[in-house]
Order: sequence, then C-alpha cells, then structure tokens
Amino acid sequence: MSHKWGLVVDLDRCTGCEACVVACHSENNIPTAGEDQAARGRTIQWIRVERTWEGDFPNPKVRFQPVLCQQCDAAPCEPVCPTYASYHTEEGLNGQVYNRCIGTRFCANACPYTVRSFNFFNPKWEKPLNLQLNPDVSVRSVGIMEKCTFCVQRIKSAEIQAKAERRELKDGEFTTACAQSCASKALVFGDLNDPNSEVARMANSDRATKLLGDLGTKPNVTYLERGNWQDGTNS
Amino acid sequence: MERTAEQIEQDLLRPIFTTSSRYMIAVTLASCMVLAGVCALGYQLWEGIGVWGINSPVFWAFDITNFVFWIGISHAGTLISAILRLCNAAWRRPVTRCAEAITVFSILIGAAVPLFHVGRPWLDFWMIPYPSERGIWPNFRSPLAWDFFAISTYFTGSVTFLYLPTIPDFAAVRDNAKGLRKKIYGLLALGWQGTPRQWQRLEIAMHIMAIAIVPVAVSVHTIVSWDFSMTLVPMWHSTIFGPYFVIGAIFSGIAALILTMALLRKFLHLEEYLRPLHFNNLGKLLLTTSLLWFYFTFAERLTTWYGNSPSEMDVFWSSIRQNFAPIFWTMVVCNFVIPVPILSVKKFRTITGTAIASSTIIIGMWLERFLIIVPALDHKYLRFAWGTYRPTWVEDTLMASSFGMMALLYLLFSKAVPMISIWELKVGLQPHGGGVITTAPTKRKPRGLVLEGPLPTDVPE
Amino acid sequence: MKVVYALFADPESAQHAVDALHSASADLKFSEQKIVIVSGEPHEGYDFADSHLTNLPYVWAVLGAAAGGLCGYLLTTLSQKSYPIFTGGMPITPPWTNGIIIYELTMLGAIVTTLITLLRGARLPNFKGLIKDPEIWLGKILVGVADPPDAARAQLETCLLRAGGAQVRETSTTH
Amino acid sequence: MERRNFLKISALTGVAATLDACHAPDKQLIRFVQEEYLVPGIATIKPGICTLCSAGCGLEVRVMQGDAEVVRNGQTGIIKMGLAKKLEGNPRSPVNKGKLCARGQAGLQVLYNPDRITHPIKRTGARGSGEFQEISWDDAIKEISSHLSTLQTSKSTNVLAFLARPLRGQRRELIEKFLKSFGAPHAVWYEPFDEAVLRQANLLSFGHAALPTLNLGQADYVISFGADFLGTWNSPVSQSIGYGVMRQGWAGRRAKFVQVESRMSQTGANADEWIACRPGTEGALALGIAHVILSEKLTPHATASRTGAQIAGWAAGLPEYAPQEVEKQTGVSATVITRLAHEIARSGSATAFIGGAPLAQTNGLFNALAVNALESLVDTNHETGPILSFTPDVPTNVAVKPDPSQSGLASLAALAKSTPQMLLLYDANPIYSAPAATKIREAIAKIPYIVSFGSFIDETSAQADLILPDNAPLEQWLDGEPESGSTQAFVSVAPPAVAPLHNTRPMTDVLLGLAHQLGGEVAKALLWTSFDAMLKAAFIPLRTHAGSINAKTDDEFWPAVQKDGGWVGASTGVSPAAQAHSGAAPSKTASDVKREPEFAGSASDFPFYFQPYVSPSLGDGSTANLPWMQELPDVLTTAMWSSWVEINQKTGTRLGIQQGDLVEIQSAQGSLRVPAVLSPGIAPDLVAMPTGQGHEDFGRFASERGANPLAILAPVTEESTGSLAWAATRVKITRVGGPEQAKLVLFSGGLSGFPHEEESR
Repeated sequence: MSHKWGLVVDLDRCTGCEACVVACHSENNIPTAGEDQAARGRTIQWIRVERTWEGDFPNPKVRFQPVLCQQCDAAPCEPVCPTYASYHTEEGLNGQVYNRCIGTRFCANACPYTVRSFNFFNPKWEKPLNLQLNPDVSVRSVGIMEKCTFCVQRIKSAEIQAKAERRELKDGEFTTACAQSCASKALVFGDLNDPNSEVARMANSDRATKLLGDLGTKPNVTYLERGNWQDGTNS
Repeated sequence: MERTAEQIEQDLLRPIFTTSSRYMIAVTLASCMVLAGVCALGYQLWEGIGVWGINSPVFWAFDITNFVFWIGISHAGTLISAILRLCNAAWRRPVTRCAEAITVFSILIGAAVPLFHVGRPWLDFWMIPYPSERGIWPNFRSPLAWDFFAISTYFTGSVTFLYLPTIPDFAAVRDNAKGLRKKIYGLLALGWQGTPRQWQRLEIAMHIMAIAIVPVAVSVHTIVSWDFSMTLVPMWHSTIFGPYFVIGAIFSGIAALILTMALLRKFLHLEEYLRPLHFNNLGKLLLTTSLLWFYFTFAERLTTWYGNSPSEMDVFWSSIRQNFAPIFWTMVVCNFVIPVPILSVKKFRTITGTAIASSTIIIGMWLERFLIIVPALDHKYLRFAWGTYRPTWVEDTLMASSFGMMALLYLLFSKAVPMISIWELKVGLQPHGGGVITTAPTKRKPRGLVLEGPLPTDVPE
Repeated sequence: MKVVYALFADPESAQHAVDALHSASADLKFSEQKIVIVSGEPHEGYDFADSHLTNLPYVWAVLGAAAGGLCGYLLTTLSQKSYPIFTGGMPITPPWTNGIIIYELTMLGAIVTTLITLLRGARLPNFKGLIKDPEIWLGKILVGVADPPDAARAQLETCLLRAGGAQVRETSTTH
Repeated sequence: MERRNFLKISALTGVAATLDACHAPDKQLIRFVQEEYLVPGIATIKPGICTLCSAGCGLEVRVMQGDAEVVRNGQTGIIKMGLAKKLEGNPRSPVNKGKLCARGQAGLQVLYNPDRITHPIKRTGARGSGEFQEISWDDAIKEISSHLSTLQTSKSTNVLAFLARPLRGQRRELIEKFLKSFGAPHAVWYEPFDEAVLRQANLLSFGHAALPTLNLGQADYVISFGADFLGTWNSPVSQSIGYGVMRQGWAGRRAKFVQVESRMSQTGANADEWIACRPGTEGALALGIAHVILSEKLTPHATASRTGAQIAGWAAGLPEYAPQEVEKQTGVSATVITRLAHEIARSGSATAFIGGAPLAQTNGLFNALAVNALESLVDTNHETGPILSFTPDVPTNVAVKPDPSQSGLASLAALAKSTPQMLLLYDANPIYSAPAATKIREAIAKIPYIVSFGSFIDETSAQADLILPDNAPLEQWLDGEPESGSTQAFVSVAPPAVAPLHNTRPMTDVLLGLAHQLGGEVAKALLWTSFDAMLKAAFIPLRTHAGSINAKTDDEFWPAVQKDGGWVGASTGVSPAAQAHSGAAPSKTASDVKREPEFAGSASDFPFYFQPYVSPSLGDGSTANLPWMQELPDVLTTAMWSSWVEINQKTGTRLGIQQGDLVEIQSAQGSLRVPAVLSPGIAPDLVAMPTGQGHEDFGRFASERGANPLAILAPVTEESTGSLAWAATRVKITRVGGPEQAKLVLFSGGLSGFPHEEESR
C-alpha cells in the first residue's frame, strides 16, 4: 500500500514555543539570513508560527498557528513551474527538485500560503558552523526556491530501512523534525493511508479544518481548532 | 504641396547616407544608459538577484513590470499597422514602418527581462523543448512555457512583417549606394529587382501576414496576462485580465508610436510625410483606447468592490487608499484625466498635444503594470505573511536602461533603414492611391505627390 | 545575358510597350518569356503587372498552419504521455493548456510557410543576372527584352521608342 | 562545506527534493536519484545533557562522520571525526521525555560557534582591552598553580573566589570541595533570575527548598501567577508536555487555564482567561480567591493548615481579603475574583503556582507564600494525586543541591565587598547580567588576578588575565540533577558526544589537575585523576537502589547509566506536596514578611512600572551569540535580531509613540534607547522589555546589538532572601526618534496598522 504523508496541527496544544522552527533549521540546513537580510524580508523559514491578535486590553486574545507547506494535492505551485522543478510525488508530497529549479519564483507567487522561500544569495556558514550541516539534505545555492519537504530524507531512510528488513513501515516509527521536537504534541506526522495511524485518526476529528480550505488546494496538513472550556463539564 | 518621386527618394534616403552630430550625441547618450544597465546586470548576475528589492512575498516587481510593459508597447506596430493594412486605411503608409520597428525592438527588450530575472539565468535554455541526456523538458501546463511559445511566434511574425516590405527599399539603397554599403544592402535585398511577379507575391504575402499577426498579437498579451490570472492570488485570479491587458497593450503601444513619430518627424525632417493628419488619426485611436482602458479598470475595480471578498479587498484598499494610493491615482491621472481632454478636443489633437498625452500615458501604463503586480503579491491571503517592497538602485537602473536600449536600437535602425516605406508611399501617389483598380487609365502628368486627407491647413508648431 | 530596354515614364506607356513587344515577338523571333519588366513600385490595374495573380500562397499558408498545429499536438501530447509527471492534480495531457501551445505553433506554421512561399514565388534570394537601372527608383518603368536576336535589334528599338520610351539602353548584367 | 558532505549532498539532492518520479525509472524525466543510489548517512545516537537553561533536559545527539578542519598541536588540517548534527530530546529522560525546546536545539551552535576561544590565551593589553595572546596549556597551568600556591601560603581567608552560574551535581561538588580544601569561602553562584525567593517560600510552605514539579496532565484547572511555564520558567519542556495533555489529552475533558500577569507572556497568550493584575499584588489576589473559598466553604477540607499558617489571618478566613478589598489593591474586579474561586472549587483537580515577575518584587516572598497557600487549599484531588509536587531526592549523595539561603545577588554583593586576590570565573557573566548599580564591574576590576574558564569572550571574561577555554558541553563529561520536572528521582550523566574541536580542556579536569599540582589538603579532597572517574565514583552507589537500571556489577552498571544518559528512580515515592496538606508543623515560619510591594522611583517622576522579562530565545543573554536564536522571531512581536520595549497601544497613542519609533527608557539608575512595539497585551501603566541583547562584547552575533534592560534596574531586593527584585523599578519613556533611527526587525513586517484596521467601503 503506498503511503500518503500528512501532518496534523492541533492548535489547542500549540504553545507558540517555536521549537519546531529551530528543529527545522537544524534538520534541513536552513541558513540564517542575518540582520540586514532579515530586515528586507529574506529570512527562510519552512515552518513559521503565525500570531494573530484579537481584541484589546484588558481582554486581548492571541492565536498561534504554525504554517508550513500544506503539501496540497491540487497544489497551485506545481503546474506553474516551467521546468517541472515542483511536481507531485506518488506519496502525495510537493516535490521540489532543486537542481531543476531555474528560479522563476512563479511557484512562490502562486502559493496562497506564502510558504516557499527563495535563496536570494548563496547561503553562508561561518566556519565551523558549516559542520552542523546535515549531510542527508542538500544545501541550496543562490537562485533556488525551497520549502518544507516533510523531512523527505527521514521518510526515505525509514522506507529504505523497512525495505531492507522486508517489512511495512510502522506508524510513528519516524517523524519529521518539527513533530519530534514538539513538546505539547501539537504536531503529529504520519501516513494518512493507514486508517489506524494517529494522524489519520486526528485528521477525522470534528475540530479538523484546512487552512484556506475553500481555495480547493486539498492540503495534506490538517488544523484542529482550539477548544473551549465549558464551566463544569468535568465536575 | 507637392513632392516628386525624386524628392521622396532623397528625403527618405538622406538619413542613411548622411549623419548629423545631433545623431551622434543621441547615440552616445542612449549607449551610456545601456552601459549603465549592463553594469547593473553584471552586478546582479554576480551577486544574485538579492541585490534587487524583491523579497518574500513580493517575488516579482520591477522585473515583471518591465516585461509586461515592453511586451505591451510591442503591440504598437504589428497590430496597428496590420489592422490598418487590412482595412486599407490609405493614410497608414508613412506610419507602418516606424510602428513595426517599435514592435520588434520592444519584443526584444521585453523578452530579455524574464531571461535575466530568474534566479539562475544561465539555465534559461531549459525552457526550450529539446531532447537532452539531462532529461530536461518544459512543463506545457506552465504559463511561462506558453509565454515562451507565444513570444517566439510573435517575434518571428513581427520580424517577417517588418522585413518583407523593407526588401524593395533595401534594393533602392543598394542601387543608390557604392562599395561596402552596396554589398551589405545587396544581401539584405536578397536580389530584389522589382518584376511584376515579385511585387504581386510581396503584396499577397503582406496580406497573409497582416491576417496572421493580429490573432498572434492578441494571444501574446492574453497569455502574458495569464501569468497572473492562472494563480489564486487575490486580484490576479480574474477573467478580465486577457482583454484588459490587450487593450492596455494597444493603448501604450499607440502612445509609444505617436511619441516616436513626433521625434522622427523633428529629427529626420519628415514634416512633409508625418502630417498633423496622422497624429490626428492616431490621436483618435488613442482616445478610444484610453476610454476602453478606463472602462476595463473600472469594471475590474467595481466587481472586486461589489463582491467584497476579504482577501481581494485587502489588495483593493492597499492600492486605492493605503500605501499604494499615490501611485494608483497618478496612474489614473496619467492614463485618463490628462489624455482624454487633450485628445477629445480637435483643437488640442495636434502633434504637440498628442505627444504630451502619449508621454503621460507611457508613464501611466508602466505604473499600471506595477500596480497589477506588487500590491497583489504583498497582500496575499495570510496577513501574517504580508510584506512591503522598495526597489533598489539596481532595479531603477535596469528599468531606465531598458528605455535607453529602446532608444539606441531605434536610432541605429533609423540609420540603416528608410523609416518610411518608400515604395508603399509611391503607390500612394498613384491616381487610385493604390488598391482600387481603375480600368482605362487616363494620362496625367506631371505627377505630384498629394498626401491623402484634407489638404494641409498646417498648424504652426 | 544582356537586356535591350527602354525606360517609360508611366505605366500607360509601359503597357503600350509591353503590348507592342508581345505582338512583335513572333516576327522578331524572340519568345514572349524574354520580355522583361522592372519597376520601383507595384502597378496594380495594368495587365503587365497583374499577369501573376494567384491564390496559391493562401492555400500554402493554410496547409502550413495545419502542419504547425499537428506538430504542436504531437509535441505536447507525446512528450506528456511518455514522461507522465503530475502537477497540481491536473490530467497528464490537459487539453486546455496544450491547446495554447498548439494554437501558437499553428500560427507559427502559417507565418513560416508564408515566408517560404514568398521567397520561392518571388524567386528570392537570387543574386545572379539582376536587371538594374537606378532610374526605376525615380518612378521609371523598365521594359525590354533579354538576349534579343541581333537581327531583330533595330526593329526592337524602334518598337520601344514608338511605345514612348526614352532612348534605348542595353545592360550586360554581370556584376 | 566539506567535500565529502558535498558529494553526499549532491547525491541526495534528488531525495531532499523529490523522491521517485512516476512509474518506471527509465521513464523518469527529471534527473532523480534512483532508490539504489540513495545512501542516507549513518548516524549514531549519543546521550547528552542540555545546558542552555537550568531545567537539565536529557539530549540525544545525532552524530555522523564528517571532515572537520581542526588545529592539532599547531597544525591545521582536515580530519575525519564524529560531528554532532542534530539535538533531540532523550526519550528516557523523565523531564523532557524525548522533546526539546528551541533554545536547547541551538546547543549545536554553542559547539560550532565561530567565536569560541580555541586555545588558552593570556592578557597582553590593558584589562578589558580584549588584547590576548596564545599560551600553551602547560604554561597556563603552571602560572595558575604558582598563583594558587602563593595564595595558599598567605593565611588570610577569602583570598580565592569562585564565581559561577548556579550548578547542581558533581561539578558543583568538585568546585566546593576544591574551595573548601583550599580554605576559600563558598563559591558565588550567580544568575540574574535566580529562584531563591520561590525556594525559600516552598521551604516554608511545603518543607522543600526547591522548584515545584507540575503534573499538569492531570489538572482540570490551572491558575498561574506570572509563571511563564511554557516559555522560560522552571522546566518548560516538561510543563509543555503536561500542557498538551491537559488541553487535548483526555476525551471530553479540557482544563481551564488562567494566567495572572500584567504583561502577556507567551504562556499567557495560551490562557483561556488572561487577567491583568497590578504588579506586586498577585499574592493579594490569590488570598482574595482563598478568602471566597474559605468563607463560602467551597471545598470540603478547607484546611491548608501548614501552608496557611504562613499567612496571618488564615485561620480566621482572611478577613482582610474580601473581594472588594482585593479589587482595590489588584485592580481585578471582585466579581471576577468570586467567579474564579467558584470555578476552581468546582473543578476536579486544580492547581495554583507562582513564578517570574511576582517573585521579583520587594514583597516576592509574601506573594509566593500566598499562592502556595491557595495551592494547597485547592490542589486536593487524592485520586490523581496533587498537581504540584516535588521531584524526589536521589537516594545517594550523587546529587548536590544548592543551599536556598544563598541568593545570587547577596553573595555577589559579598564578593564585591571582600576583595579577593584571585577570581576563578566559570560560565557566569555578572558584569552584563547584574544591575550596574551593584558596582560589580568596579569590584571585579579591583581583583588582581582573574582566571576564566569561559568558552567565549564576554563582558566579564574580557576582564580576565588568563582564559582557559572550557570544552563545549557536548565535548565533555557532564552530570546533572534536574531540580524539577520529573515525578521520579532522576540524575543524568553523559560522556562526551564528540571529540573536542579545538585545543580546549574541560574546567573539571583542569581543576582536578590543579588540585594534584597543589597537593596537600586539596589533593586529598580531590583524588580523582579525571572528572569521569569522579562521576563514576559518585554514581556507582546508585546500583543497589531500585531504578531504571538493574545491573549485577558496577562494571555493568556504569556503562548502562552512560548509555541511558542517566538513572531514574523506580518509585515516585510519597509526593512531598501531599505532606503539605497533612498538618505537620512548618519547619520555620515566615515572621511577618512585607506584604505591600515597593518600587524604586516615584510614581510622579517615573510613571511606568518597568518589567524586564526573560527572552524565550536569548534567555538572560547567555544564548545571544547563537544565530538561530537571534533570528528566531519572538512569537508575540515577531521581532528578530533586535531588542524592543513593549508599550500598550493606547499609551503609545497618548505619548505619540508609533510602532517602531525609537523611545528612551529612563530609570533613576540610567537610561537606554530601544524601538517601541505597541501591543494590546500589556497594562497601560507598564512597559516591558526582553533580556538578552545589549552585549558590549559577546562575539559577532551578539555584540553591539540592542540594549540590556538589566543595566537600568535599581538594586532593590526581596529582604528575606536578598535576591534581586528585578520587577520593582519604575521608569519614564519618551519618544526620541522615528523608525529610521530605531532598528526594529520584524519577521511579520508587512502589517501597517497593528492590529490591522478594517477599511470601510
């Protein structure tokens, strides 16, 4: 049975700690832009925690929402690429072939979630910071578009491992860097094709929504809305 | 007033055989602008396009603005001259070639922009469908691939359309020149001599080209507009964009044409050929397109405003009331408020008047392209990811030098080729003004050139 | 080859000359094919000019367009079918988008064939044996005969002059 | 980037990007990497201990082989070595259970930081000039030991001082043993945000001088008084794990979480109800709630006798704390207070705890005792056991706890008074993190000879005469005993995960080495040749106790402990907090502590309360040199690479201050200039500022960036513990410039208005 990788974000569990952001940087060789470039809006974040204020003092409400590539099944970013650099894989991922990308940036414009990041310059790691680079992930050079890959290198190694041992992948055998670091378990990654997987069960929760779902992009990332405390439900 | 065939010959070949100091100055200025652009470009290629002001989420800005703008300008020639040829508007004769020249050069410039705006320009050739061990192949679902095909077709068509009627004039130059120049023009003329058979085939070919080029031109700018409307970006995802862009293109194209004609008239002393009549007629066309442009803009804005979908309204307000408002209203003034009064009053529809209107329109249309691209991009759906945009000197320089490039190419062209199609002009002299066939020709002499239209009540300038 | 010709100030006299030459060709023993006409502009409405009217270029253009369209169809469909890559949940061969490519190549086909038919039809390029006289660019029309038999030379000249030509000239057109 | 990685990377380019194309490989259009060419790097997982905050989370270090450019005995060269590539939480650690926070994961950048000191250096220029020259380890050791021996001979006490960040476990033991045997006073354990007040309060209330362990997963109702327990306070990761469970861990059961604070923290942003309370009056609010519960007899056994005994008038039902009275003090309406009391009482198992700013007041202890009293009044669910408890002690003496009576600032002041001949400096940076008013800079400047074990040049070690760079945490033997976060006894140990990158040595080994050179008492006290030997000796006794590892022999036991990264006690034991409810007599009672907060600076001259808060990413400034942390957007303001002051929107408009404007913050002690961030989540009479920036000298990423709020704090303290009341300063603010003068970098910079106003058609 082929896999269909998906992620569930439980907004009720998310504390906005941004551990996922650093985990992603560390796992996927994401360069730091530096102050000046950051000021020009050139930071690269495959996953970001969006903050929304509602209301005013003394009753302000804040909403945290981690936003990453939604790995859409009907991805607006894919067909606009003239060189097939972004395309859809059999396992339901938005593949991004760095070495095919010529950097038209069309995909980034077409993406309604603004989750694609562009390498405006060649990335720098001041020695010996370069030693932290994860050899399983390619380093992107100047002029290339990049985005969340669902830690495809982890998926791959797990699949290769399973194949070597002649067995099916087990749910929770591996997970993405962001989900692994998430203390409150707001991020859960897994195979949506496996009905017993935690992610599949959560995706069917009645709190489940899709980000900008009405655009019809068919995301593989599901958001679970914040719950409410009803007084005395538990007394 | 009268112009004999000899004088036409001299007047129109003069620029080719004599060079004024003013011309040299103009060329130097233009070349300097181009040089500046080349330096900026080199810097950009060396450093990466980070030297531009673009950022996330505004991944396109000046680059694509210039692209759309120049491709738009290109609709000056081919389309206009083709339409005029098809409906056999006799007054077109002195106009067509400068128009077609504009087309060819602005396509060149417009097409160059996307080639250099990508992150890794040295890989542009991956757009071409050719079998390679690398296994690269273009994705025909991508509007950029459509652009590639549309623009190449359009370019081929326009070059042909410019070249065919020039062949006899090349022959004319060849027969009046000596030495190296004779050789070069000999080649360009392909050995044209002017047998009836050649003339026949040439006119048939021009007729077919005129028919073919119109739908191509329309498709090109429609496809350019589809680069935007194929996406889900608010205010981009719109069905009106195709016609909107085409009209905008013709609009800016005519403006560019009028401006160029005014300059040619002044500097090449073509007062006798480019008459107030031409500016008057083109002025009327310009007025029509200006009104059409306003109609489309209004329709676009109205539907957005009435529909009131939040994501679209964010873009709407940012361009009408918030940070982009100044640019937006400048655009409206340039494209509508100034030109319409000038162009609708016959008294103002003079050479100067139309030239002024045209120059504001060219500015306005550039701003329009900018306003279509940037506000939409930095107000996409997720507010958290909104951005801002400010161009850098590199982008400014490139934009300026694209105009310099246009000027330079045009200057060089006007040196190499008669800017008015001599033979077509002569056909104009024939009693039936060409086209209409009169049996039983009557003898008339001496023959004199009487340009069509109400006889010159020339407005002093 | 050499051409014996005269220049005519206007199409009418040129027409007379051509007619005269045609009628004379039999007795003067030169084939009507040898009659040469060169002008600096087209002269619609005169027999000597309209003797080449044809619709063939239109037919060729249509055929070319069809060929172009076919190429477009094959280019898109075949490549997509043999290298299926999914993007954006679209079908492998989406008629909508392929239609655009096909359309553009159709038009390209038409344009290119038109160019070719013109060159073939107008016998271009051709740098050999050009019959030139700068005066044609001043509106004169050149009418003459290529390689006339020397015997007929005198009659030929009178014939041309009578038709209203200025003095008779002769070119040896080997540049 | 090393060629080897590069090759592997280019081989894997396809993977990272694409996975297999469609159908048969020969039909692959894109230059994919075929399955069989895919060779994921071989990784070994090694245990580690996170040192980036004091929570003591367990690490799993992903180590892969790579080529590193290193200097070995003077020669630069490329060698193959194990390199740490990723830090994850250790699943066997009962504290963080396999999870790790943002700051923790940036530990990699401590190891690979380009600003690390790569070899011993000796001061050449004037103090603080930053002019050093390389010196060999032997010479360096010789120099110190000669200094030490001369000091030994001089009979006067406190000739030698040791200044360090608070430590637990064997490193602390080693240092204290060394000082004791040397005849020097206790080490000075200093960090700006020490928890002495809370430990003292917990000692009084619960008999435990420790931070609480919160079993939030079982809670139905959580009321937190200023504790940023999801971000920076106590043991954030373990608390976040519990938070997740309390939110969605149980079907049909979701706890209510109330946060009481005057500036909305990241934690407060997640609260179901956020209550702004006048700074320093949190205790009163807690007692207000208690008053309602007691007077209305809302809970059956409303006798928190022991903790209650700390509060005057408890037995009488807190007559002074009627809701209306409390409303006057706190600004929280009486109805809200009553409602909260009812909700809490109704909920199955509730908990109340305090942390952060309320403790950093002159009446911090009172606030703490009050909240503790409320806690033991409401946290009385005996089925699930109490929410608030204390981590059981490790049965042997392997763990060494700090003495709560020691507060950082107090002992720092003591150090400043006594003028020692020599100062040993380890991982503490008081010149940056202590209020300028403490004059610690001057005091340190007076010390004739300073040796630093720092890995980086920071404000304090810049004063050193000799710097013996310590190994990075991942390069050395570490142990730790988390003070809280685990309901089981837990002590962790980790061997070096990677070989030293530079010519550095662990402080521990250096100290042991010195002990041997000195001989005599010191050598006797520290007879281990290396720190791991000392650790082994300390851990072995655990074998006989029931725990996570059962080994027959010591030789089996010790490797097993290393492999797991620690030892976890079997029984959770009787929860100490439970004792709090049994009416045992308190160890000592708080003789009437100060109840009302006092602030430095008059309300007229300095109209705003000033509240520095611990930056979630930069902490107290010790992680400001990590690029990942600098570029991590502050989750509430989205600010990066900068420091800022948070001002209530309305206040901002009143003072004509716009988002991003440059404002000057003035206290009686001094002033600083930072960009303004307008926020709806802060009281109108309060301005708040994150710590961590404003380093004069801390490497390329942190130096000369932003401003340090600690610098303008008044040296006011909480009396009974003498620890710094860092939230008790008043300031005034004035706009001094526009956004162009200020340097505020926002990640979400596109927002014009904030929050965004709707346009009307």
